[in-house]
Amino acid sequence: MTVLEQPGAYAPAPPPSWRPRTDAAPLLPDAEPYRVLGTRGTRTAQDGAPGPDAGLLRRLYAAVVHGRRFNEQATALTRQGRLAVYPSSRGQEACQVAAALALGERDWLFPSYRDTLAAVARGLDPVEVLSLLRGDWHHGYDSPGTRVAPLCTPLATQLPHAVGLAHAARLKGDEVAALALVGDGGTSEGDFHEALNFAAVWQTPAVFLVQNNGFAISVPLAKQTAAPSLAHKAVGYGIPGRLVDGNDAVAVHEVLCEALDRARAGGGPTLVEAVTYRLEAHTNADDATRYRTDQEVEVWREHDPVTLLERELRDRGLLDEATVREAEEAAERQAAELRERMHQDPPLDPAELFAHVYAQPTRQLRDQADQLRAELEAEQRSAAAAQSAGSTTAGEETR
Amino acid sequence: MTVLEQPGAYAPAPPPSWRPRTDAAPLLPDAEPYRVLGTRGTRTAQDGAPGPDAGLLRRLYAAVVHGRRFNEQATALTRQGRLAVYPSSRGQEACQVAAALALGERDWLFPSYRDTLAAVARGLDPVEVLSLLRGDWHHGYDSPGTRVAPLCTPLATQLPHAVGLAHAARLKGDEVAALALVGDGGTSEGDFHEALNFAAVWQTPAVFLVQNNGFAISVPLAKQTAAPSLAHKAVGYGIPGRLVDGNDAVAVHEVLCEALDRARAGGGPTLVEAVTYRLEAHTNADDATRYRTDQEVEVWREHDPVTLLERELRDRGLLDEATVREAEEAAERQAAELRERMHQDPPLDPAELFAHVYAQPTRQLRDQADQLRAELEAEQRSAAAAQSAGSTTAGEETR
Amino acid sequence: MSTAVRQPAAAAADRKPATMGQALRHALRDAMADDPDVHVFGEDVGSLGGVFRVTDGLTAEFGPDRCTDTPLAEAGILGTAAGMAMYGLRPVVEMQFDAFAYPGFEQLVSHISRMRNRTRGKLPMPLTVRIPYGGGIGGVEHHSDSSEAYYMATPGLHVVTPATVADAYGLLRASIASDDPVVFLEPKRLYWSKADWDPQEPEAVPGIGRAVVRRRGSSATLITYGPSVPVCLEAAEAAREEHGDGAEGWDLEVIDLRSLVPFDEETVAASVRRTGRAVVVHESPGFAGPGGEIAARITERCFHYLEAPVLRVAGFDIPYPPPMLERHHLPGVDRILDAVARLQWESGFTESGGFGQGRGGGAV
Amino acid sequence: MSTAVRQPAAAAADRKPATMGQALRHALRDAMADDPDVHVFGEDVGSLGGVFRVTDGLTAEFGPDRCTDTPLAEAGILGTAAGMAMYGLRPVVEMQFDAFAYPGFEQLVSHISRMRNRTRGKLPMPLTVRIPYGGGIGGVEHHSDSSEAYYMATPGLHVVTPATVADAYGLLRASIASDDPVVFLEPKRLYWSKADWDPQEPEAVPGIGRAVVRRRGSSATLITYGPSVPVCLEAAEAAREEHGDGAEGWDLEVIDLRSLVPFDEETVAASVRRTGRAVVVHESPGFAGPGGEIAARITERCFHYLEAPVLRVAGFDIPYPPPMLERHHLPGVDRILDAVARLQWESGFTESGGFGQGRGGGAV
Ligand SMILES: Cc1ncc(C[n+]2csc(CCOP(=O)(O)OP(=O)(O)O)c2C)c(N)n1
Ligand SMILES: Cc1ncc(C[n+]2csc(CCOP(=O)(O)OP(=O)(O)O)c2C)c(N)n1
Ligand SMILES: [Mg+2]
Ligand SMILES: [Mg+2]
Repeated sequence: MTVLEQPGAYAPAPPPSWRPRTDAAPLLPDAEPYRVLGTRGTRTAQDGAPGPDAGLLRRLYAAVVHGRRFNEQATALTRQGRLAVYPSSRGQEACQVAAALALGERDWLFPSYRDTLAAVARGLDPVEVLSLLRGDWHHGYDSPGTRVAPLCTPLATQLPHAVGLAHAARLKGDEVAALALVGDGGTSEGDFHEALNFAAVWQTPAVFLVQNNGFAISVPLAKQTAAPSLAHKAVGYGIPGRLVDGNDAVAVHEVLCEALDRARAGGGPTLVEAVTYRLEAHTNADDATRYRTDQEVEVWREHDPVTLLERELRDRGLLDEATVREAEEAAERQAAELRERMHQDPPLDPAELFAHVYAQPTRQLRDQADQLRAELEAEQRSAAAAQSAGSTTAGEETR
Repeated sequence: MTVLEQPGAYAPAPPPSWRPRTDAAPLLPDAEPYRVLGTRGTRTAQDGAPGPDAGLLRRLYAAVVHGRRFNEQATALTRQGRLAVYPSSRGQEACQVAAALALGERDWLFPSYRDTLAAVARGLDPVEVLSLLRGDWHHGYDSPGTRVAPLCTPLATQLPHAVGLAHAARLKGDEVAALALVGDGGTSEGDFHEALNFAAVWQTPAVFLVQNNGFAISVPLAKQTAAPSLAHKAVGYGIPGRLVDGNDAVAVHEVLCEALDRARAGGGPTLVEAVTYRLEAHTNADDATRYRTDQEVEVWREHDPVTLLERELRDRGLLDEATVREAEEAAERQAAELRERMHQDPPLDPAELFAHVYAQPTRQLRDQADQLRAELEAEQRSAAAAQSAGSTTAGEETR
Repeated sequence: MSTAVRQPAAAAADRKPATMGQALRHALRDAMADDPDVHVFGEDVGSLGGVFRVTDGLTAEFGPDRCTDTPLAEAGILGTAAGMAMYGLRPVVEMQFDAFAYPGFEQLVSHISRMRNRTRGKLPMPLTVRIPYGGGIGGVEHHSDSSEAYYMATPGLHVVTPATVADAYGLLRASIASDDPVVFLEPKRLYWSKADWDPQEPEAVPGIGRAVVRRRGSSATLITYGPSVPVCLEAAEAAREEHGDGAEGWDLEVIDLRSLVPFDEETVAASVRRTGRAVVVHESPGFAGPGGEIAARITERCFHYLEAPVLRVAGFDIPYPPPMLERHHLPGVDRILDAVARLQWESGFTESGGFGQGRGGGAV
Repeated sequence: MSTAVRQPAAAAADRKPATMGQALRHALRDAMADDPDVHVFGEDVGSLGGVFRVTDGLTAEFGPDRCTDTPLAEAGILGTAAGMAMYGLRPVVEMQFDAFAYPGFEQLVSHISRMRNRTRGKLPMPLTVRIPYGGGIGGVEHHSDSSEAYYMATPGLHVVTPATVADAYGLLRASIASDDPVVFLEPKRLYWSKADWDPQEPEAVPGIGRAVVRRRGSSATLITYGPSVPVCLEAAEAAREEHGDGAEGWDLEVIDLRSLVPFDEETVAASVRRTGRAVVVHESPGFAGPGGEIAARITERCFHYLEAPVLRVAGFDIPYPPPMLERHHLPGVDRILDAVARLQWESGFTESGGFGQGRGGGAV
């Protein structure tokens, strides 16, 4: 059996018989980002859909509260010299958390450097997640075990990986979908284009979530694209494009679940654009005042993902002070634990530099490992010598 | 004055105030490729537009007749060992000729390896145009002088060049547009994506003509894309997409002229998809029977660009036998001249290998040029020695 | 300055001749038959069988899911291959020509070569990137690059290149079986080279990382690989005869490296210590090409055995020439023998200080 | 094994200190002021002034048409730069980090480097590609590559890299003025290095293609460039003192190559002929790195002057390490002095045959 049969190949007939392959209309995103939070009156009236499940709302709430605290803690760790760098997802917690919770057990997540929170919300050990940004190794968690690919630094390069993995799973007959995260800036890279095209042609069970947070470092979206929306790019690949309020955790979760279900069922990929905003600078090392005003940020603070969700829960009577306190305390506990663990120096072994380059180190690498070992031993010996000399002197002095 | 002001930047306001930047509808291509030839009755009735100008029809006719003959001649030259390889544009002459004739004097053309005919139709010396495929040098004509960029082999890489050149012209205040040609296969490359995005964001006076000839070597369009049409990709960049019958020289010419005029006037780029068909194999070295049937080709032969145009001229009473004969004789003359000139060995100078690598050859290149010169002199000396020895012997023998 | 391509000695017999292209096809076929996780994909590898026909018949035998025509996008091909490898498959991808692998450079260098290291072995990349490379077939611009220097300089990749029909099969099987990414460079102009080789009983060859002495000799060592191996063997034959000013013939040893990474220092050093002289020969431009590394490394290990500096005969430091001029660029027999002649055979040269601005300076 | 970065001797004075980053910014500014055809563009070069602030203030002074934020796409940046050069502009583009230039590799290698050659000089490519490179700043994965080997192996490119504040200005001006494409490699960890340098009267420096002896010496020559220049100068200072088993200090010569292409054979060969011993030092992985070419070339030209093989001290043959381990990877003073110590100072070593499987074998 082949999974690669082309759904409705173009008729090779010449014009006028030739027609576009499919109707573009159903692929186009809505004229307005999809929202759930705060729309209860209008929406149920409109489409009769049941409101979001209370359990889900509570889980999302606990996760965004934790996520907000996690972002704060990680940023603090940069100031304490415990992280080399941290790209905060403050303001984007709804996307991060919804992405993690939308995934099925066997689904894979393909995050970028900004998506630590999505990995943590999926249940990964935050210290392992932060390995790249701490700098003790390039990557800290067990990817096959967690079904979370390494945090990816070269922009958009993780998208073809997601497509390949999902394609491989489909070839093997496994019901696995891949969710790949990318920024608005990343959509300009060739790899974005190539990945979406491969996925569309192969009907790969991959979902692409663009977190459009308004900026690629300093470059605003208007200098990144002239498209009506990034979701409109979907039609150029022949896949559906969805536009969603990225600060509405419930809406993002719903849209992603739908897309992932469709993908697993063989319905092909989806491009989702989540409109959101990066409330902090690009990373702790960036200076956002160089390219945007406080007023602009202020407007987005009014649309904060944590507040939006909290308001909904309160409106629906699902949130009492005890629940709030409980969520906050849990977040605080986790932050404290993270802080404490991150203040311990990570185990480092210079020999690892040579251990994983190939399945078997080459002769050259073995020689180099030997060389480094010898150097380090010499270093230690002279340090020890200096110390014993020093302690003798010290001893003599105090004598 | 800046040319880079963003036309209507996104409002950074959060949803629900946030809306797609522009209405996508006007950017979407028509549901059917635009045609002119053979539609006179219907079209004038429908939109009251005047029929195509008789002079233009005649110029296009002469050019496609010549183009067809040129393709045949060039293919013949491969069999005679006078071209290393030839990718024929037979079946695509309408696109080639229309592209050349649509260009203004100062506009630039960015052709691919298949677009020799477009360069020839623009008036370039065919022998110079064929240099790459003959193999005497990589490129044979004066690009700045002719405003035709080198025939480009790495797919889609010429598109960002076109964007850069048109952008530079605009920065300098020159009214210059660039027309870049690319195949259906080339649209899958990252460079296609990046070029169109740059052009859209910068509102560059560039027009992109995709000659969708159904195949990328052996790979049919259905394995290349799942999009409704390639023209639908335009909306993802926020530029208009046009769909045109690529075997209808008049329609292609009209659509390109419109797009180029708009570009020069500061209206930004356009993506045009011309639906056409490659009647011959990918190149003389290819075996098309491996991937397509004769029946399929037959259907397209019925929609031949030369016949379509000829029929129109006859229908409109613009073509008498004398004109036909005249066009054919002119084509024949040009083919004969080409054949004759291509049968002369091109001048070759091995020293050129080192002459153009840098503005000033490096010391290493000078040494290498010396080395090659010495080798060639030695070769000549020993050949001469062998010959004089040989002629002596021969002389002795006949004595 | 001949650039004619001849078969290695073993190929002279004509009983059951197979071409290198056929041997490669057999290797792919057998690897796919033996292991359902082996997937072949790339541009035109399906019904066309690839532009060099190396994948001919694979889609017919294994179906389009196992041998798949991709959209035309090399970064996409390499990137999806990486993803497939992450799920446990063993992708074998084809780049259509050397220069057309460049669009995928970032995926190869930033991901494929580093994924195992990044993940401490959790996500190995058992994938093979087949790249037809080199010139000598009259290809137009961008169709004749020798790009091995780029891959050699990228830690984490293996770089393998066969010169014989048997090695084409054996090394490709070994590459596909390798748990590490292999850039498998196929010398274009040897695709049609023939040898007596039986697909039913493909002869065993040494593994990846082992160089082979293709011809024993005592005067000097020619160190080479891929498309230049037959040329060096031809040069060695020519060198046997008398030459120059009535001097005796040279008895040249020829080493086929077979894999540039890992580099087999032992075999090469042992030979050079014996002969005391060496010339590295390759088609790739000389400057910052493979020969620099090889010469430097050999010199480090054999300095006091060397009677002369290790010389290099390489392509010039220029973009690959157009078809009608390529014969001037490719290292041919005469150019190799010229270099051998410059290995300071006169005794006066062995004195310290005797050699300086000699002819050797600008050879590559 | 210190990896501390110190200023070259000239920088010790503190009268009007400027950083290398500032000197680069002045070079861009002055080039733009002098020639309206100079256009700067890339990711974040506008209001942000680049992540290293090298383009700070250019948009404010020259407007967004002259210093332009591009969409995020490196092939697009290099490809449009090529097109702009075709129309007579002189683009100066910034790649944000070394590894993020790889997506544009095809445009650089297949077009920018070859366009002049392809068009017989009709379409020169007077463009400059600025790439911050190398490690030592605690950058995470993909932010510390030394990618010079790739560019050196590409005929048609110049490869230039400054090590001093004055050179940063002078060489960048020369690169922008060059009618050929220049890959201008900016050593990241020297961005904040300081020297006494006056933007009003920038001192004249030798042009592209000229190496400079930064420190005179007689014992051996350290050949280096970019980020390793200060380290070598430090090593040379340390070598003056007594060391080892009470042996006398070495007087090391230090050569700063300044441009890898064109490579200044004369200056280097003259020094090595004088000292008879040489070590090449760079951060890039050793295997198939710049040092191989340099060592091989020097050996070809100076064979009979050499008392020992040219050794190399380079980064290991591994992907660049994570921040907490990078100090082990970077060539530091101790590792350089170890290599110098292996240059066969004992007279016994100079006998032919005395050196073989010695310590030098696996140094790089
Ligand atoms: C290929 C590549 N080019 C450049 C960079 C440098 N860089 C890191 S983040 C960034 C901006 C990314 O913006 P976006 O995709 O919108 O994601 P965000 O940071 O906003 O989440 C840039 C240019 C990179 N990481 N990879
Ligand atoms: C980057 C790159 N990859 C691969 C190739 C090899 N190749 C040459 S032509 C071709 C097919 C191109 O198809 P299309 O773009 O539809 O143009 P057509 O040949 O049909 O005019 C391929 C794969 C190439 N030239 N460049
Ligand atoms: Mg962003
Ligand atoms: Mg095509």
